[in-house]
Amino acid sequence: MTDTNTTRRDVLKGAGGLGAAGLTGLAGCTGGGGGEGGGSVEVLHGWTGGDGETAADALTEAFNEEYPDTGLDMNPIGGGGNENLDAVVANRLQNDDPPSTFANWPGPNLARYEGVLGDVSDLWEEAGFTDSHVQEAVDLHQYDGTFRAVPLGSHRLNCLFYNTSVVEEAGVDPDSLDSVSALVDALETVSTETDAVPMTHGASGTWTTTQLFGVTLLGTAGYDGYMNFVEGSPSRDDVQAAFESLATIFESYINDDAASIGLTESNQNIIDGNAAFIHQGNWAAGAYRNAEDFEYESDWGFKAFPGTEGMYTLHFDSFLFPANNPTPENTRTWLEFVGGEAAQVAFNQYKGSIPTRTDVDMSEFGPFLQETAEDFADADRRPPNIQHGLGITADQRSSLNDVISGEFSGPYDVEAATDGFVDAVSS
Amino acid sequence: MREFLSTARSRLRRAAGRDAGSDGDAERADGDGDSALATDGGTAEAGADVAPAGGTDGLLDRLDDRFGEDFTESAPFWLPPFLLVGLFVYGAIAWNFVISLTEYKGFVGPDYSDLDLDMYVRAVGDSAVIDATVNTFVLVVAFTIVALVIGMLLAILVDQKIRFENTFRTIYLLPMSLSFVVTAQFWLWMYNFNNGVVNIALGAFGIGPVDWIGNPQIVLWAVVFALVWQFSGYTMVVYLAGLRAIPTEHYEAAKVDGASTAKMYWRVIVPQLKGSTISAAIVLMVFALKAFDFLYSLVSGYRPPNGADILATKMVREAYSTNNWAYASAIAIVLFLMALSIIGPYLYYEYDKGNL
Amino acid sequence: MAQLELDAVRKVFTDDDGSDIVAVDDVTVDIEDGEFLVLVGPSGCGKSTTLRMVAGLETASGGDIRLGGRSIVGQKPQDRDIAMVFQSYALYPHMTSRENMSFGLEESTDMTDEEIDERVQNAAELLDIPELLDRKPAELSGGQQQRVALGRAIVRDPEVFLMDEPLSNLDAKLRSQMRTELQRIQEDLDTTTVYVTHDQTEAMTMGDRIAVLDGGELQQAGTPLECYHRPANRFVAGFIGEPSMNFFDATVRGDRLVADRFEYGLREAAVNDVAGAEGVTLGIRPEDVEVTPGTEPADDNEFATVVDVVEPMGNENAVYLGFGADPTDPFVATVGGMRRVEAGQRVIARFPPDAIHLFDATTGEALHSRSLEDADPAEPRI
Amino acid sequence: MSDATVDDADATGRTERLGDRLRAELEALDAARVGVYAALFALTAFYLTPIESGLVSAFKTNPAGISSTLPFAPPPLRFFTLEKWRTAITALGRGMVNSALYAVPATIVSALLGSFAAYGLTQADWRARYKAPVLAMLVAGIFIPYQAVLVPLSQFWGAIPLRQLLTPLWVLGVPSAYTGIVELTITHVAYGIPICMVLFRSYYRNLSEEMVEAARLDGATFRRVYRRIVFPVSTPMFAVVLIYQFTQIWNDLLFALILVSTESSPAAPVVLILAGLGESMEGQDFALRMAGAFVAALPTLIVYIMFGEEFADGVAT
Repeated sequence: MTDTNTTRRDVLKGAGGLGAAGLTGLAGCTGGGGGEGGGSVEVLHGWTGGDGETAADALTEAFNEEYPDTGLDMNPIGGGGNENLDAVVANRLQNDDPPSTFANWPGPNLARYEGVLGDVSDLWEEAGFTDSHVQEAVDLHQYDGTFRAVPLGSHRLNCLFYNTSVVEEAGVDPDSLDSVSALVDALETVSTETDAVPMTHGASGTWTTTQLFGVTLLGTAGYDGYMNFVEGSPSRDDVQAAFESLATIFESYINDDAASIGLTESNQNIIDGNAAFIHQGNWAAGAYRNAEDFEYESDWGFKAFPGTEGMYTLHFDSFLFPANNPTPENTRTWLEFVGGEAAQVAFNQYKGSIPTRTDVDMSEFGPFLQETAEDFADADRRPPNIQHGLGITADQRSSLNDVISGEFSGPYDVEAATDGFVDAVSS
Repeated sequence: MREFLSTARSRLRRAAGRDAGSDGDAERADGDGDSALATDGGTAEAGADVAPAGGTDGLLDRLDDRFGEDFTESAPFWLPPFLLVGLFVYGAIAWNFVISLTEYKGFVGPDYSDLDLDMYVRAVGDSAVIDATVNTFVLVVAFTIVALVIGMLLAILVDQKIRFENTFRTIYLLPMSLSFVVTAQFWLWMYNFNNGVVNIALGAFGIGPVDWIGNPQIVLWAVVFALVWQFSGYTMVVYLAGLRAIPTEHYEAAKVDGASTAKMYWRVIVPQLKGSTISAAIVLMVFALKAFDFLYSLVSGYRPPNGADILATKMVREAYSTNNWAYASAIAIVLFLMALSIIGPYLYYEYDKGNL
Repeated sequence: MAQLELDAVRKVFTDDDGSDIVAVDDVTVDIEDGEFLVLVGPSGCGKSTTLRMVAGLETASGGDIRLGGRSIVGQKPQDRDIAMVFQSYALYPHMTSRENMSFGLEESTDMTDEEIDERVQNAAELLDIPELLDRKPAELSGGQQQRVALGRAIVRDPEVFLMDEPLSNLDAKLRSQMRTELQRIQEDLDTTTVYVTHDQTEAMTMGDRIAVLDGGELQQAGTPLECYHRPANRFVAGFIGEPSMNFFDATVRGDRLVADRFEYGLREAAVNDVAGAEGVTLGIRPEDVEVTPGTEPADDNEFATVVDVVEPMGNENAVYLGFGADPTDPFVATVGGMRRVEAGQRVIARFPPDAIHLFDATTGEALHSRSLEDADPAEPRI
Repeated sequence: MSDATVDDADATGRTERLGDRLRAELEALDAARVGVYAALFALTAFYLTPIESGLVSAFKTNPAGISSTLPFAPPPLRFFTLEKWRTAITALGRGMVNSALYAVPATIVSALLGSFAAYGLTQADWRARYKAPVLAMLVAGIFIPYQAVLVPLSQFWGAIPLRQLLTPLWVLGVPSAYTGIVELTITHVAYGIPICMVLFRSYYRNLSEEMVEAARLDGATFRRVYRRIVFPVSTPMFAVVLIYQFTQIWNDLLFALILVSTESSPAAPVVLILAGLGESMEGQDFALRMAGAFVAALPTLIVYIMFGEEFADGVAT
């Protein structure tokens, strides 16, 4: 089996070389062969629009500047969240035609790629990543004790954003909200005092709800209760309490069209002043930055999701290293670059995320991200998220989303959803 | 006349390269001439006479003896397509079944040495699969029935000797030429919560707005409605052909018997459309099973709107989103069995009618 | 040219439920070289199946078919050097008449295009259709299509022509015209021909010999007049002739036949022929019944009858007669078209003793045929 | 002069006749007739509304035009734009080429093979009890849900070194993603055969049996009979099958999704690109979606409008 693989790859490589020699500039075959393990590094990622695209462009530029001799073939695959990207990766891995590297999440998420990821422990060692990155990154990029990927940046997930003028109109002080029940009270106040939607939600996909469940559980059950859930021994009462809070919010305080809109439209409600609060990862701030006349603190604000103060729900954007790599040496070059300061600064400032390195000068970042980086550094706890791969496996995540789809998308069956969630993660 | 004919015959013979001789001579000459003429026949005859033992000819003859005269001669026509279909359809289904018995997931090839029914056990206990099965059933049945009824009404209306019949027919069948993907775009916009035609139209009557796609209780029916829009024209065409096949005398006889128009259709015409109904229903059910394309396009992703997950979408999601190949294969087998429960009786019905 | 022999040919179809249906049973006919044989019989009698077995379109279940002394059973149709004219003509709709006629030569010979062209041209002239050669079948009338179909068979110059009711799709006038023409062409080409029809006029007028089939079995093979005047059995007697022969069941009492309604005196020759038979069927052709006005029968070959219905047919009248006053079960007599006969009229019907046929009532086999004083049945003169 | 008079008389005669006919028709319009036409027009509105609403929306600006006008109203001038069409054509253009690259050959080959199979299974004389299962399997092939074969199909195409076999193409500069187009072609051929076979079969069963027999007696072999008689005679059916099959293949998403995977691929067919069009980080762009829908539907719409009868024949069988 390995033999045929090698053959096919060799042929492809040959074809690529020929293509490069004769017909440079044609997709898929371009790039200058750079000696052993050479050929362009083919990078699959899903940043095809908006700030993601800008960030990816910045990343490409930075790479070409630093490694002008190494070919880079950025292959963005958009659509459906990261679904299409994942499908393409899956297809190519299954056909034994892996790309050089692809963007994905580390942590238990790596389990789905069991058997097809290569070892980059030596790289971590040589580049000193184990020292320069936060401990969680060091832990979560290993699978079976060896490093499989390199992080590029981190988003924060336990965020609550608000439209300043709406909360002021309602007379709510967001910073005073320190528990989920306080949040619910504040939503009630917004609902009675203003015409705005208290909390905007875009549930056309299930992932936003699963993600909201994550922070709600963290907010109600605390770090330990949350970690029990993530680690496979959930307390049914904790889960139920979280769902009850969610049900209260969904039944009374979200927008009418929540079920048919996505994150983008939902977030637009904050920008337009149609809604008071939204929970999202901090990528939501990218849209605020791009909106005209919508400034941090004067127009929109941020606080940690009520009850999760002092914590930073962790997320990583990383590049995974497939075994049978078509360009092993150049891929390593790419990964070393990704984990370095230049790449992390270039990418994250546009993406709205923060570096995973602890030694990065944040001066080029905006005030919001600087604040986020401080929170990150100061956080007491950095629990892994559940919807974006760090806390649970892909299978479990899929089961959770099935449960949300089946039991918790209106009407909200707290009992059934609780049972479903507990079953899904219990080991 | 006779002279003319005999000269004609002589000319014919000359054309065939023979001398015109006396009748007797001509007759004798016939034998040679004919074998020279029918070269193919001659060779085949010789072959048959010698009856070679064992050779390919013998094998082919034996095959023909067993399966029928033209078996080997027609094989080049039906065998390649049959093998292609056999490999890609039936071979694939068999392989799919074997995969469903493994534990295959992720990217390390299936282990065929350890086969069991675990995936089926898991499917039976998976509430998402059960929901999807129920949704599939509801979708198939509701869609088929509604499309049949609407299609029949359309056909009867169009069959009223109306003017511009072709134009009406063309319009009603138009959506059928669109792909599921295109239809999904149109109906996503039709069902838009804030500014879709449906909600605006209902709003005129003080109803709504209704969250057609977002409400899990409604979305399946909204999907059915959109699919009916797309395919009722197809049913119309099938029924129209059926109606046109009924002799006018039947209408006239019913009229003479004093039946009202409604009675006439209900008692005389509709019962004669049984064949059309069966063939249309089968095709509609198959379309319904293919609703994957539509649901995928609604959300541009593997997870359809809540409440609209069917086996087709669940299977593809399990396979290509979470890479649970074996589990997806097991779901595919369930779906296949559902399809089989529809087509099995249909094929038997066709066989019974002598159409197979 | 060659002799075609059918030797105990059988065809058995297996029904859906597994039961066997015998379509053709032990048919044996020898068709002489150049002979025109008409296979005739009611529909479903197996005549078409027999023809198709000769063509190779059906496989014989038993027996042998020999062409020029060589068995052709097991050969594919295209290898038999046989041409067939179909009822529907079966012209290739996308080809011109010329292409239709060339097709067989192109497929079965290695003649050059020029040779083929010449043959087609000759055949077209023979059939008087050269001007139709570049038209497609859809642009031809039924009669013209028929000629093209014929031409397609002729150009092949085959061992045997097979014709399956080739005239049945033509209107009456064209049909009789084509009948004559076909006969002439066959006579001239002198090709062995098997012609299937259910139309007994065609059978009588066209064939050198006719073979009458019923229920898959050969009833009689002989010249048309033989079959007409010396039918081998009651079926042939009834099938050949229009209107059909009249039949009366009777028993033999010495030199008399006793039927339900009448008694009939037999001549000596007839008495000898029926010796030993108990039940017989008396047959008499309508044209042999002599009808004279009157009420009193002169002898035991005459009967008092009443005219029930008269069907005028121009040249003759079919007169339905009932015995006595009873109009049920009438029998038919034909009388000259100029004679005036009216329903209800009382007439004397005479069955001339030399014109009667007698058949065994159980087997239907002919026991006695009419005498032919002025004609030798073996050498019919028309 | 006299001619002119005649013409005039003719003209008046014609008008009168037309008037008479109209009057007669109006008189014939009783309540039931009115009801029938009312229903027909209401249904016309039902079938055309989604298309009309999509068409007008495709000319509107997003989000301003889309959200501030009625969805079925034509765009007022200030919201009118052709930009969405431009974007859609740019986005879908390569997809149209890709779709055609497999839809056209797959249509032709599956129609041919379907015709072969139908001929071999209708006109050939071999035992029904052996023929029936072959037929049944081919007919049942129409109704198999694609899901039942997807996983093995991925496995199969993954195991076949197709990319290796097609190396000459890549050397010529064709992106290697076009392997997916070849896979799609072969897959669609295999899955298209059953329906093509059934369509041809119903046609061949009605062919004159005597015509085929005549050809065989004329000395043509089974193969020659197809080549010279059956194939030319089935031209009308080929029109029907090609049109139907082209629409089906062009419109199918699932195989394209599985074998090409992503609209980002250079080989992405039009349906795949359309499925993800107008949905991005900036939100749903319905105007773009509608423009894209029309662009993607264009080939099948053209086929439908030009060959409506054949299309109807195809679906009715």
